[in-house]
Amino acid sequence: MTIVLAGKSPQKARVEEILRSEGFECVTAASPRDAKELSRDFPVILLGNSAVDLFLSDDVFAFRKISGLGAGEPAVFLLDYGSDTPDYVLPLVLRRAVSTALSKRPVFILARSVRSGIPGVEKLYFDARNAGAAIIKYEELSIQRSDDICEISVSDGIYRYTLGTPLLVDCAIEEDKEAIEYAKALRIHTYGSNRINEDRWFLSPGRTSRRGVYFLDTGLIVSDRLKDTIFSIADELRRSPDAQQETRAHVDASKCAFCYTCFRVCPHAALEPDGSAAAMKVIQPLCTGCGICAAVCPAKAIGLHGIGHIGIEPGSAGKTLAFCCENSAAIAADTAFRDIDADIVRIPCGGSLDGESIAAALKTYSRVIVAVCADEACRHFDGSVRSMKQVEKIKQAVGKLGVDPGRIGFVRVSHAAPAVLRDAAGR
Amino acid sequence: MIVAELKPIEEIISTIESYERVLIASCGTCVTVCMAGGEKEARELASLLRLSPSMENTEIRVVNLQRQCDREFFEAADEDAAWADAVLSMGCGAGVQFMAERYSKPVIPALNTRFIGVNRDVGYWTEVCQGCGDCVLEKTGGICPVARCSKSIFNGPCGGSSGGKCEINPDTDCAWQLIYDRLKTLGRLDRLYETIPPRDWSLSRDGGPRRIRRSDVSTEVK
Amino acid sequence: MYYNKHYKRLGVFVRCFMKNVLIVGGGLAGCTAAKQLSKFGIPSILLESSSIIGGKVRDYGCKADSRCSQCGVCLAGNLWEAVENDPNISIYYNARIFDLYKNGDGFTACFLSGPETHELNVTDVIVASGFTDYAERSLGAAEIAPSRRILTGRNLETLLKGRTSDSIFEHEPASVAFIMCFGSRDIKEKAQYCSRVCCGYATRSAKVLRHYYPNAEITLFYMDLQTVNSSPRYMDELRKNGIRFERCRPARIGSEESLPVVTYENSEGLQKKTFDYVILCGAVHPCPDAAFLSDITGLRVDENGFLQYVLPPEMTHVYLAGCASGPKSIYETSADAAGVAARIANFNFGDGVRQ
Amino acid sequence: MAGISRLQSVFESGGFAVTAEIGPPMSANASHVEKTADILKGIVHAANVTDNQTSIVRMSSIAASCIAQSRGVEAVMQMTCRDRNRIAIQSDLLGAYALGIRNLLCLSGDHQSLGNQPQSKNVYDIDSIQLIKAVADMKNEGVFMSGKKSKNMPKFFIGATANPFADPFELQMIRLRKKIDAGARFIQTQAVYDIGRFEAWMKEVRRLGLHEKAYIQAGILVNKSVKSIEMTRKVSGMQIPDDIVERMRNSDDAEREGVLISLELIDKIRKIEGVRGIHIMAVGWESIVPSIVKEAGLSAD
Repeated sequence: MTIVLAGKSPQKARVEEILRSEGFECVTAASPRDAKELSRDFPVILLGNSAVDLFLSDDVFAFRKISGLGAGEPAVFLLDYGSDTPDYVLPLVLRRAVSTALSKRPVFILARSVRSGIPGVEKLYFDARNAGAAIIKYEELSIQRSDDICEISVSDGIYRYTLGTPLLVDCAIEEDKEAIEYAKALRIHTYGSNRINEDRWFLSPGRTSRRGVYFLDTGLIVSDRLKDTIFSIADELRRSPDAQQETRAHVDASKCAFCYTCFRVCPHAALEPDGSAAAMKVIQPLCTGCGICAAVCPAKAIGLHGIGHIGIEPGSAGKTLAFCCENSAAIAADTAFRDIDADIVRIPCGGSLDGESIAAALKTYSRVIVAVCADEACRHFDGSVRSMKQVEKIKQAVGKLGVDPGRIGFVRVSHAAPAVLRDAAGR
Repeated sequence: MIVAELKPIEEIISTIESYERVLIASCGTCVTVCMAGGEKEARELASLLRLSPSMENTEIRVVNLQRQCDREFFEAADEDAAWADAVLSMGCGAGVQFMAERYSKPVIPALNTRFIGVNRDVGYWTEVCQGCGDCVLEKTGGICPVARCSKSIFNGPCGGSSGGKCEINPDTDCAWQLIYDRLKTLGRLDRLYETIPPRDWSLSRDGGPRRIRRSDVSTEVK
Repeated sequence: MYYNKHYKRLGVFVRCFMKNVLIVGGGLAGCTAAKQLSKFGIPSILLESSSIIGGKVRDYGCKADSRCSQCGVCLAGNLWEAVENDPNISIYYNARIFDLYKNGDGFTACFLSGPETHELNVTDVIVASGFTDYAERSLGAAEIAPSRRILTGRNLETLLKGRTSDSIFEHEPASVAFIMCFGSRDIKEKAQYCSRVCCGYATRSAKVLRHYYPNAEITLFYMDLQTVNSSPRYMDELRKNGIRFERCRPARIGSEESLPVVTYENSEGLQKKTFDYVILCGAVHPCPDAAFLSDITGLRVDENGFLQYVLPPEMTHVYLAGCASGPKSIYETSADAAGVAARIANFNFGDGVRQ
Repeated sequence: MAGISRLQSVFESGGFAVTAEIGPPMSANASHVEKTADILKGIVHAANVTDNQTSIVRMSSIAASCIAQSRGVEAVMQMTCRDRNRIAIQSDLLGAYALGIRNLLCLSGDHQSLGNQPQSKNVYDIDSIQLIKAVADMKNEGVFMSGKKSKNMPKFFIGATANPFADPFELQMIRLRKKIDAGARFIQTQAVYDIGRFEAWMKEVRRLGLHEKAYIQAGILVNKSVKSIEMTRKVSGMQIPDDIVERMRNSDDAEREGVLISLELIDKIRKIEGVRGIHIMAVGWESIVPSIVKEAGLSAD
């Protein structure tokens, strides 16, 4: 089985070695464009190498001076200052602190909390203490600067210390810009301008928004975890996606206006232009069946296999219809609607709901609930935000028609708090 | 592409509520792509109109036309149009008028046709052309002063340009700043030294309704 | 496309048909592994000691305030139902394994399910026996007064799961304390390790409480804080939301006039403070059967009491999933169990054994 | 009235020109213009009469200019391209000249969306540079914009505006050159607060020799209060250094401080080579103009 490695990393040889031991053949993508082409046929692992840049609090104290200064002056590594230091930075800082301490320089590590749950960190703390570094857990901290010295006053809640140092090391992360280029070419979800993966419960380490494309930032990942992550990627690649899901989108090429809307909104990069048909087509193995494309398609050219048009049976006045996202509300519905006379329409994602369905439901039901996942819990990234916007739009429109917008409810729920859904429906 | 947007729904209702049978006709080209008058919008509008208490006695049908600016496509709507008392066209202004020519019943616009524009992002369009009939883009680095300068001036910027933004609102780029930046990257700032003379607006709408006849294609003898 | 091609070439199907897996424990790890195996076409036998599968996670509540806090409970989703209805999975409730011996290439497992004894042949075994919640074990100990207002983490989870759109507790609390590292980082309890999960649990729960009760005073007593979320501002946000952090181990949690009283020491000396509710964020301790399971499976019990591999599981055909091998978050447990299932389904990769 | 304007003769005789501003009223009442003209008479060489400034409907600049001239203050009639097409512009120019108006300041005009009738349609048939060219062609070639020759064409003394503080600098300079090349004989600048930037701009003007082709008049805005300077600061294209705003804030007598600031600026501006006059904008506070002119040691005589 072939796997494509894209991006640069000093750990690349190691990644390749692990992959080979798992029975993969590695091919290297030369450019983002190359990676894009290869990603059609093979899974891709994008390597990033974000660096942790240990910089001094000011230019005056350039870090390179560290070796040139008198041995007696202490170096202070400051963590959690301004904001919490991310856990992947911690081992890197500790390693740097150990090596500094071993060069017979007093070292202080100031942290708001000592975190040891990260694999390998306990040992580093131990090494640091052995090398003579003092670790201070602070509650309050203030810094006074003069030309060549920083006066740091720290309190751990019981005692107060004052440290004078010319070497105050703060920590920041320098993202791998090249990896971002690759990410754009591979059309995986990025956040802000330069973060490839956000903390989402449904993304296991290394996974991205696109199936078959993985992202390993070897600069940030703790080395023990690298191997485990690659193992789990290898395991995943051996699975059949067919067994995983039933619903997928399909494009009716005769209706497609080739407007690229679906291409732009698909969170999983599952659509591509089919030039010969002058229409979009769904890359079946990448489609997760969320239905966002079907909801936004202005030509109604996209349908979902397994789910036809959301059929709404005529309800009776006084009855409630709940559009329930399969990932959250639909699971909670059994418990939540035990005592409520409500009809339930299961939808694959909040994003698959269009205004027409909401309006049509209002025609026959006296109350319509749209129940979806919390925004950042949405497996399809912005599906639940989209549903909220649809609801807002329809509410505004029906308000102008003289229909009570209060008949439409919107609630963010989880399967693990069903009474919230019940309250929304039973209002 | 022609960019349009749906009229306020209360305005649409006020124009059609007196009819008993209304046909909504979508258009599959520009207005579909700009998400104003395609099948999705037509169906959504239909289901919203059915909710309106003042439209209770109105029956609504939807027909999806591929294009409203070529008459052959109307055939698909003929049957439904014969049934209807009025047609609500979701085409651009051209589509509405062309439908009105074909059917001897009220044809009502559902959209406001806004401008000729481009899609900059999902759900975001900006005006780039006014169809003024005499293109000066060659002189201005490919950025149109007629459509993109609030005052359509040819020797800009005016005194209202500040920090690269137009005086009418800080979200609007000053077209002349864009022209300057563009010519600068092209190394053609010399273009700016040339005073563009007052232009001939007769090629624009000011010359009256415009028409083009291609003599090599049109066999009609004048 | 590419998946199918290679999938077939590997011939996984052929091998999978010959497998049959025994899973000890019907919690999140066991169910995830069973479901995953079923996707590969491998039948499994799930032994659950209680009358309902899902273990502790089944009662966990959502910890989103207005935003998802990425607690991972959603991973359970409709898993239980899916496992119950899966034709590839046979579930034995109220089950207890009492013997397991080698039989040819596989094992014979002897277990009780209710009053009946069963004996089945399996090719592989997954030990997913889970963990013990220290807080539950310790209720009634000398330092902890019995009180309805002193809740274990699990009690709170149940409340969170049952919460309505405007309340969690019966009464609106004016003050809530979370006692973190309860039973971990504690030499006395022979649990010097960090349980790793209670920080996330406590801080997320605190956020939900803050969302429901904006005026309540919320205090977290901690010994050691982990990074919960990759968002670097997470702890800052908590502090900004008025959640107080107090670094100490409370000496006693008593009860006066039916309200819990926490005695602790800080820089200003010994403090005594009454709270409306005290929540004990119990440590993850090894499951009580660990020693027995170690005897019958050949796994090793480590210094903290968790089970560990002696040899790579591909050689022994005994796998570990979830918290049986140490504290894990929901999300790590799920990934671990899915990984184990994949390893069973694909025995012959590369050189065979992962180091 | 003489063939050439007084303003032109002041410039040509090497004098330092002082102009002020008259804002026509939002009514048909002539007395407002008359009162302002009476204040300015004998104090300034000429006064600008604005053309529906900030797109708010006011008495037409032609009429107000006539009224001012009838009270003995020479008008600099402002003409924008916002409201008239080339037919109306040329016709108005013929009329204005016939009524004795000799100075003309050509502008683009504020966009109508800034005013109180944002629903209106704008014209911009031609822009300010094309307008300058058209007026110059009338004067020099005796032709209309259509190219048709005619006798007795208006021979205005043509002015234009410039903003030394707008970015990009290079582009602004190109436009100034285009205006002067088109036929502008005098240039009134945006209000000057930042002397450093103004000096830099003048340096470039001198390098290009533009000060020899047209007379440069620096704009001076007189602020009466802290509020007024803060409002001025928000106007697009205006730059006011912080220390000046601070001075106004910290002063007990803001009115006096405003005058002092203006006097200091005038003093500095007069020393800059190539500056040939000042244009005082005392929006709604015209009564202060005489004392500023006197205290600055300037005179219209």
